[in-house]
Amino acid sequence: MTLFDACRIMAEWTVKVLIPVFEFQEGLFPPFSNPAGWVADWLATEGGLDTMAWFYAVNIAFMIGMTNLILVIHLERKVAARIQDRRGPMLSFRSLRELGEDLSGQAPSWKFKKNYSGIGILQNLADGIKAITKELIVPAKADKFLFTMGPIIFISSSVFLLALFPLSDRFAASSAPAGLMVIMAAFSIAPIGVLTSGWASNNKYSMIGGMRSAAQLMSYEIPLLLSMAGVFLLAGSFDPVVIVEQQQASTWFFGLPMWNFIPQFIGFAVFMICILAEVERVPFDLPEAEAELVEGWTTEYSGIRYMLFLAAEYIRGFAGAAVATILFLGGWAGPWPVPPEIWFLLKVYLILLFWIFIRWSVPRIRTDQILVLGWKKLLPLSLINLLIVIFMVEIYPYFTEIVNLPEVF
Amino acid sequence: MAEMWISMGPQHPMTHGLWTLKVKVDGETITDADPELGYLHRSVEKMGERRKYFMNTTLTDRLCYASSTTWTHNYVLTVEELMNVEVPERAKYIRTIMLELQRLASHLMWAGAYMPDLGHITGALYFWRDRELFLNLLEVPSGSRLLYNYIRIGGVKRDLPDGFVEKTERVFKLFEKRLDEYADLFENSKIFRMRTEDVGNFTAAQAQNLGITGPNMRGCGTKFDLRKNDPYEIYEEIDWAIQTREAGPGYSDCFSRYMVRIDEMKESIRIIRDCFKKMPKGPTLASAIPVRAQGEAFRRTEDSRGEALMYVVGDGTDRPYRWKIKSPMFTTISACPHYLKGYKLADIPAIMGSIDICIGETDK
Amino acid sequence: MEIKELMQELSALKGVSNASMIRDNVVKLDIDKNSSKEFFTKLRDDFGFEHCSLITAIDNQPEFELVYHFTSVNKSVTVGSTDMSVMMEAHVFLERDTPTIESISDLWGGANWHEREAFDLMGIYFVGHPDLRRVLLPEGFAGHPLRKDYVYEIHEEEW
Amino acid sequence: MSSKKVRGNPGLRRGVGSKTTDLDEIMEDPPAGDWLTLRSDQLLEWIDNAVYNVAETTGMREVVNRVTRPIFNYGQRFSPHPLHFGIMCCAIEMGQASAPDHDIDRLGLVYRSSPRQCDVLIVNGPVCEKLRPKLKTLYEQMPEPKWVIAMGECAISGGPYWDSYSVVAGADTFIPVDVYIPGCPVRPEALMHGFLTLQKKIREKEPGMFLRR
Repeated sequence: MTLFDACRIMAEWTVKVLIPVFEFQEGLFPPFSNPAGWVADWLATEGGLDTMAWFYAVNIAFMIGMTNLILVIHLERKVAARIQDRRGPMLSFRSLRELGEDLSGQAPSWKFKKNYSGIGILQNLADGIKAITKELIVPAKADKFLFTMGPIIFISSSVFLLALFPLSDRFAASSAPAGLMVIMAAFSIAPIGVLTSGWASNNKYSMIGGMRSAAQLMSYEIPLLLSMAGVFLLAGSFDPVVIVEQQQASTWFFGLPMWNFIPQFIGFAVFMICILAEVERVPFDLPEAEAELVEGWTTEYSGIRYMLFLAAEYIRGFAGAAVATILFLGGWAGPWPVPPEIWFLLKVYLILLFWIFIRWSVPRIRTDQILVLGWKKLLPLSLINLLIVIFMVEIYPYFTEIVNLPEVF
Repeated sequence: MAEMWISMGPQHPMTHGLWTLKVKVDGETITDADPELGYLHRSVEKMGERRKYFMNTTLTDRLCYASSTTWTHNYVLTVEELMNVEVPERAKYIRTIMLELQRLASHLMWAGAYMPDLGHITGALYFWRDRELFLNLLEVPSGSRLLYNYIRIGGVKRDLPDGFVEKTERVFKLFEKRLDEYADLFENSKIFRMRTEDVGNFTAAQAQNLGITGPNMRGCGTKFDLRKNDPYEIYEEIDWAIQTREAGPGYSDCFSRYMVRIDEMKESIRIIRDCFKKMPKGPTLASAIPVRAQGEAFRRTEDSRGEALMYVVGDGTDRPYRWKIKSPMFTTISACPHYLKGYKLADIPAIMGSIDICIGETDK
Repeated sequence: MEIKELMQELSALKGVSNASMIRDNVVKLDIDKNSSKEFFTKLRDDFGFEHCSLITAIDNQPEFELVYHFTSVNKSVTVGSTDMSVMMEAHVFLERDTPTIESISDLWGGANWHEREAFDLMGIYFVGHPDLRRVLLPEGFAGHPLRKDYVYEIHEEEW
Repeated sequence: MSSKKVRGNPGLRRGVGSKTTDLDEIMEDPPAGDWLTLRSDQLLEWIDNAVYNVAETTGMREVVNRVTRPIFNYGQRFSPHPLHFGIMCCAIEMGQASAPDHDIDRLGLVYRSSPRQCDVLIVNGPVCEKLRPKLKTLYEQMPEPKWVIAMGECAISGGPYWDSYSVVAGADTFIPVDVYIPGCPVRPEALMHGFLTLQKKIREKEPGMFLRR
């Protein structure tokens, strides 16, 4: 049973409850100009049920994504702290008792030591709550409309990503035939938001950060897509489900599945570097290079806007790791006792862990160097990878027909 | 993109202190620069004229927050020359040990502050972790973590406590092991080399004319170290060598300046070990220390950042008539348009970080 | 060149008086204000003092005194067989009414900000300086605080 | 409406009586001539005022505040993000506090370089005349609610530079200071204690943040 089927059943149950409610509302008011009745009618149709089911599916995907977001941020902070020989945030669940005391009006107790002896996952909660309470500043000379639109574009396009990648073939909010293309399209909306908010802030640091971001993301789109093209060529589809199935189907020695990172190792390497640049993490975090550009294009954003920027970047990182998993690491494929969804998340977290290690152990590279790397090294490499795949898929089988070569690929 | 001025500071992660760097950029390329100081001008020189000679060590301690002992020592050396005070032999050794420990702590502070400039926060925390070792060592005889007030006119405040030598040796063993580990993380790292090599170049002749001294000058291959070239305390009797590096014939880049400081740290350890071997027994404070002074005197010492020079004029009272401080960073910052021009905006932190800025001494 | 020779050659120059050695490696002398630029040019070009260490302004009440410290980095002047680097200390006296002197920031780039500082804190005017602004104090600060006649408010009692 | 104006109500934040009890002032319609050119932010402000006033008069504000205050306060006190800003010696100790030996990140501190994203301004050194306007600007650039920690003697009273012609006698002469940490320089442990003291102060003194006013 797929996620959509489950959502469909849930939707049928909900509709059974909702229709009488709407009909009751229709009875309260005169029938003309009251949409409640129409809504009730529409919900009963197939289209209405499907829409309802989609609503549920997307919400579940969103919730899973947001849970993962908190986990990823927590992982980043804790692993970074361990790399640096520290302990990282240690806010314990006991601190919630203070919250209880305050809510119930008891006398406050002060146990700092106990508050700071936990695993620290509540730190993200505290950061989030605080961000809501902060003042939202719009600089006096900023372009107010674009200043507001920038975060909307960036954050919505990032959150959109969450609905697009499947956790397994049965657990997908959407499994469009062109799924990966849509994901990459959503990925490339973000530079517009970055450029918009960088320009609208009326701040030189923001503007340079926005320009850098645009230049970097645009120049890395090309090798990124070219390195993906090999996988598409091999699978003959943009559909994540088909790509993962193809990886499972092609076997190697001892019948082991030949995931794409083995034949297309160059493509895998290029893709990992490009996606790292695409999600703007060290060593490619030039747009928010703290040393020279203060906070880059987010310099003028305060409060929840800034927090959402940060969250959206982690969502993009999570989505990037998910795409890498689908394309090269065999997606949700794995031995039986562990469910495929868990396999998928395990692989994603493995990549994220790898990124965190990179982030906290290398310096940042320079603007001109990043462009040189992108255009002069990664682009030719991705083309070579494409040539290899074309040889594998088209030319070698052609010759095998003529001269009876062994079927390797 | 048209040319524009960008103002960095006084609150900016690049500045490592309070100063403003205005750069004119054409796209991302720097075409002009204009440093501005004075946000931390505390008028130490004027205040010194109101205080007695021995009170001024409080102010000199706070001159440079990363390397306070070297400045106190410079002042004390100058005043001792002015007053003709003979310092006991053991005090000289202890002073040398403290100076070199301070140099280690200061260079570690610099290395820690330099890493975030290149986007490497882990490096900062590693170096600061090691700096803590040396702060603990400095705390043992002086009783304070950062501003020691340990070197006094006529000697040092008190003798080294028991077990100091063994503790120091333990720290050195650990630190040397870690320095070897860090070589893989920093100087052998490809990205670190990409960021630092061939960036912020200046030649030796330029450095001498513009007043860039200390490790920055030795990064050009110039063999000039005041510990050897104008010896004070017991540097003559100790077995050590001037550390130089050069990026090419007669010029330095950020990487050579980085390496000079790493080498100097290793050399400091050698000096301290030698001091422990040769240290005699005896008193640590001169018996008779005058209060008044007449005449003028100046001494220069090798601060962690370059040539430190103090010039004191006494008029026969117990307070200095004029007290002038020469900070090596003052002239180095003034020369920054010369070594910033032509590089990228992203190189500014890499360059300005590599010259080791300390605004406390610069603004006085 | 040996340091003794240096002292003799320097004292033969125009406007130089009271040349003496105050330490093994330090030559001290007084210069006439009017021939200072000529002297400094010679000092840099002929005697190899590449580095201007410090420019100090002293308010001697009534006249001002400027003290220049120069260093020979490349050791063109030697002290016996030792490795010591030679320094030169030059004193120039200025009248209180006209505290002006020719700038040497075109000879030594490092002297630029030392002169600005002397202007800022002591009010010495350097003729020919490219950019004589305040360097430490904010623009619009009244007076030159290191002068002895500068009065300022201290908000606590002296102990 | 200029957005440079500090949006939060300082009187409310400090718990000193509210200025917003005057009905006419709050419920005042936008000026008649402006109806055609009514901008969304003006409208939002008007709605804000209206809702706030209704909540204030009906006592709804107290009820909502009772519930939201502890929750918001929880976030505020456990997530203080200080400004990455160093003045003098104490700044070195501030940096050393985040080193592995002391690890101030345990308290959830993240140093932000942009004042827009900060909650706490640590004044860690003497404030000179030339710096004072800049520091004031930095303080004003920070979003409400914000707190100031005066770290070290220099920031408290001028410290060793008490008789200087250019050092201001303490940071509290021009910005409100919440926590004073004595010491010259302040040790990292003392800085941590200062943050815990700030936490205590936020929990006890900070009023809720019901509605943005």
